[in-house]
Amino acid sequence: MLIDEIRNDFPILKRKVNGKPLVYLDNAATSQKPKQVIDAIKNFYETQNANIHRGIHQLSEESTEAFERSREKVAKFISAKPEQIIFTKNTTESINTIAYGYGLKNIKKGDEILTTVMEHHSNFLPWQLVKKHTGATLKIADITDDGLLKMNHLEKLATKKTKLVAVTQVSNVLGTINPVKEISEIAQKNNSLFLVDGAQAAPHMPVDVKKTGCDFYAFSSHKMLGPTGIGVLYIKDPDKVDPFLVGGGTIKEVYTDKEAVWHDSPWKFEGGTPDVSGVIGFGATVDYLNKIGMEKIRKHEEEITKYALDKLLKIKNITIYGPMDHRLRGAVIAFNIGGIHPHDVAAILDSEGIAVRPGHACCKPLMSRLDILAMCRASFYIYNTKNEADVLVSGLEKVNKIFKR
Amino acid sequence: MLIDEIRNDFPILKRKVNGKPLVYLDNAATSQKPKQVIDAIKNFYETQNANIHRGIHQLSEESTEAFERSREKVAKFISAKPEQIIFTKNTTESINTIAYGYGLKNIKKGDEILTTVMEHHSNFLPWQLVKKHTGATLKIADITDDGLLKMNHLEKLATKKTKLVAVTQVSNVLGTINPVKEISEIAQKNNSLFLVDGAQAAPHMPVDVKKTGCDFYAFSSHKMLGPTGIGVLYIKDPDKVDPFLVGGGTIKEVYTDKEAVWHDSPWKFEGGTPDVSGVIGFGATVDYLNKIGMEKIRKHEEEITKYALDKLLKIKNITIYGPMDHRLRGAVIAFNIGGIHPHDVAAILDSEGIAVRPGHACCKPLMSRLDILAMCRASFYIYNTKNEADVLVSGLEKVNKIFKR
Amino acid sequence: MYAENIMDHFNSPRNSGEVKDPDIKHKEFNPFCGDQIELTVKLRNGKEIQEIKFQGKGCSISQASASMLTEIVKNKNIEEVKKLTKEDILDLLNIPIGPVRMKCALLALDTLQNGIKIYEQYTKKK
Amino acid sequence: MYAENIMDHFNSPRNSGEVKDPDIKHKEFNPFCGDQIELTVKLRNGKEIQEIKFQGKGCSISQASASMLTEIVKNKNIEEVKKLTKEDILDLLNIPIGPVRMKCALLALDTLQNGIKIYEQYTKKK
Ligand SMILES: Cc1ncc(COP(=O)(O)O)c(C=O)c1O
Ligand SMILES: Cc1ncc(COP(=O)(O)O)c(C=O)c1O
Repeated sequence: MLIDEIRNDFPILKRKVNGKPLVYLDNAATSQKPKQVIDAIKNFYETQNANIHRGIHQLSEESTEAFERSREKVAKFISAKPEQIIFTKNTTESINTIAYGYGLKNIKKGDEILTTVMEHHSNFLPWQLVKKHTGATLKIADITDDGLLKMNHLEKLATKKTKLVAVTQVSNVLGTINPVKEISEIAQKNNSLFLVDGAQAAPHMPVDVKKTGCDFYAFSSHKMLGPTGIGVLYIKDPDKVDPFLVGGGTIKEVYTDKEAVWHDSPWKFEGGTPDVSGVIGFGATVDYLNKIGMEKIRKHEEEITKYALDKLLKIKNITIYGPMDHRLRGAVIAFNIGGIHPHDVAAILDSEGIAVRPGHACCKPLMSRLDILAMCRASFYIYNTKNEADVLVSGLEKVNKIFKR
Repeated sequence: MLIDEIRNDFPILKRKVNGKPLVYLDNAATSQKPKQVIDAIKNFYETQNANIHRGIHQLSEESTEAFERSREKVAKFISAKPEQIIFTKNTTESINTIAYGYGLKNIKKGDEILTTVMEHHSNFLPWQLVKKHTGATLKIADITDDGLLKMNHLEKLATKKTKLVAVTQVSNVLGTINPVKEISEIAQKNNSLFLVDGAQAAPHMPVDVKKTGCDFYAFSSHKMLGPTGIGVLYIKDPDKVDPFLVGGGTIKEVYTDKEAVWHDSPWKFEGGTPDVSGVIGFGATVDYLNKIGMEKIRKHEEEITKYALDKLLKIKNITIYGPMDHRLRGAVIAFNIGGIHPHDVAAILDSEGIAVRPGHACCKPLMSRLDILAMCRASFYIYNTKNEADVLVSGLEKVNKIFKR
Repeated sequence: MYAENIMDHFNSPRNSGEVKDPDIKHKEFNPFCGDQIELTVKLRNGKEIQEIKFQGKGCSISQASASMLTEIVKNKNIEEVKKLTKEDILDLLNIPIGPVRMKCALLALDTLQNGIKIYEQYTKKK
Repeated sequence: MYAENIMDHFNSPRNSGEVKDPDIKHKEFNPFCGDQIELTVKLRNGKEIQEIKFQGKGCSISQASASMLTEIVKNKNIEEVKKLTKEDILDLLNIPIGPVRMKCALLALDTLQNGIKIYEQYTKKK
């Protein structure tokens, strides 16, 4: 597929912002959606909409079938089995499901949880919560000065007491791609379970949970061309995790005088009416990603990252965070310019039609580690072009000019 | 608005099922969506889609504004303030938020939780979970033989030890409308907090949380003409409840060596990227409901319930559950016919294009109380007509004929 | 839907009841709708189905498919019975079955095949 | 956006620094973006703003609005200052401010008005 064809699938890319063509570089926050996905949702509501599972009528049967077919597609997308795929509302809920359903039950005082300083709050606060409620220790692996995970530090922190290792596959600030396979081996050596935050990886590169060797893998539909409101949680062995959000759909039997008998996975984890339209829309998303091919997406992003890094490095007063080798990173480029506040940078770029994200990107521990309050982040996806990277560069030159730097 | 105009807004109602016009009577499971709501979602994805809150660029500002405007609409819809409105994914998550964020923290061994035998699993299992983890007692108020809540029983069970009273406003099986105002007074007398499961009430009648006098009110967008994947939790005093799903968006400060500083309500409860498109779609839903008027919806449903009850009672071998006075009930009619399994009834109705729901309706404690395994449920909404009630009646006569009853 | 043969098996189930001194006795149920099937089987030489009866309650599909299944497996070798598939049951029922009612349709077959599995594990242990 | 007057106040802030022996000293911040404003105020007769200075860091909007605010409130009665609104600040800035940056724009006003509130509670108690 040519990039023009791809861009044509995304209605929003025709939009103007402040009179300029939209240059959408906020993909790490959320991605845009192709018409194939939007239409799948519309079509569901217009022709099939019903609640799933317990229905016998035609609409309910069709909805159930489409819903479970989406689950199969998602399972295949990461080389898992359907019963290992739980639909949540986002990565955050996925990780909380493990914190509450596994962590609070199995982690005790004296045990350890191992994570890193580059985690998103969604893969950090849940472990602080487990720490608080259980008295376990939370250990935090550091990064090198060029934004790579310090593997020897992580290895030193990992012990036989480590019950869980929780690491992001790709940093949403540094762009760093962490060596999850290696980390998995360290976890296995210590008999620790291994959770991978795949929110920034699953959208951008092929994922194989079996090869990775993780016990839990979490990601969000909205960051990978799919609808908002859908998260995924892969659980290698669902029997290890207790039901979390309990209610309709999670049980086989309920009694007034004794405990309920839980349903099998994935149902025991999907309490209440799921976002049926969203799951079906996400099925269409997986089809769309497969049609392009995840290898090709990764290749496109590597090229554009290399191109953009080269150009951005030439801008006066710029500091770019994370590794400079495009092969070690995703298409996320965080930076600061001189003493100019990221909000000002973003606002000036916005006036040029360019959408980037300023702030702490939900990574306050990393901000402290980098000794900054905030940064600006430009993040690319399959529909972005080198020309858009050029527009970003011109925008940043304009920032320097306005601030007389 | 005339009913024909209303029906015209719902694209799916033009659909045929098994060659017959769709007669959708599964509204208590989920409702259909008007084109105004479907278009709001489509339009959002095509022109505005962005992640909210922390963005500075145009799309993010527009999305944030639309998102928060939806919150204001929902708040007004039930006479609450925006900061008391938390978006979840469904009623089940809303109730779990209270079970975990309030219950596990504040309810202790020796304390009591009071609920009823007519609750949906989503308002029952969370309290069994709190009971299990805290050692509290779970007390269950009974119903009368005609399906009304036994108020004197409930009053007797309520004591000074009752920390929480959790009751559905409308039963999703019996249709019974419970006297939530009276229950609220009983709760207040004992200093108990009061949670109302509004999943079957908010879609069908005016709701005023202040007049009701409840501390928590939970309901789902998908049952009230809105998108799937959106639930609402009203919390009168958000300071009483701990953050539940923790992660991006829930904090003011995060440290590696001490506890996080939580954000204000509602943000401290909305961990991770919310279902932005769903919330915006739900805003359009509230507009749509307001345009018709909740009083008018209730009146329409009362009429159709009276009409349907009268006709259904004449069918041979039928048993109808719940109160017979339409003024005491919502537009939910559960029934059984002779010894015919509800699945067979539903399947024959389906062959006539009629969608009803057979099963336990996630109310196993109530099924035990009624001494049945399952039932069939027909449930009406604003777009259903008396003529459709007639089609249901003919369908049931056909059931009797096929089974030679 | 609700073809004559299904209503016939449902209203007059074949092989209803309980076999005396069964080699296999196994019960399963379908939690979503409360269908129940209990099968009792007497084997000939531990290999062939000599006698089979069922007791159950539930919808016409689950009960009729149990009735039909007991008819066709009689005198069959259990190895053959283990090979029966979803398609064989759907052929017997001869009406379209959606994904939800599939559980009803297959309940009897699952009960029988799981009963055989347990029987084999049990006898192997001895 | 980024009109001359904002860049001017940002690059050469008025009333920057700290008042000695202040009657009011109050600091607020905007957690989403890390903007900080600390105001120190000396009152005349406990009623009028005699001297006001600010220290802070953050974006041009938050710092420029602080600089502008200190200019217009000098010699004003605190009752008047309490009545200043969002609109007054937006008039000063004179550029369109979206909902997200509103927090930046209003940080200085919030800091001042909350500082006055605390001062009043404190002096009432005495
Ligand atoms: C009374 C009642 N409570 C709770 C629920 C659960 O709602 P949801 O499935 O949207 O979480 C339902 C609907 O299934 C209901 O009818
Ligand atoms: C690395 C990482 N983890 C987790 C999240 C949280 O994802 P969500 O907001 O969809 O829950 C994000 C995105 O914000 C992220 O970038």
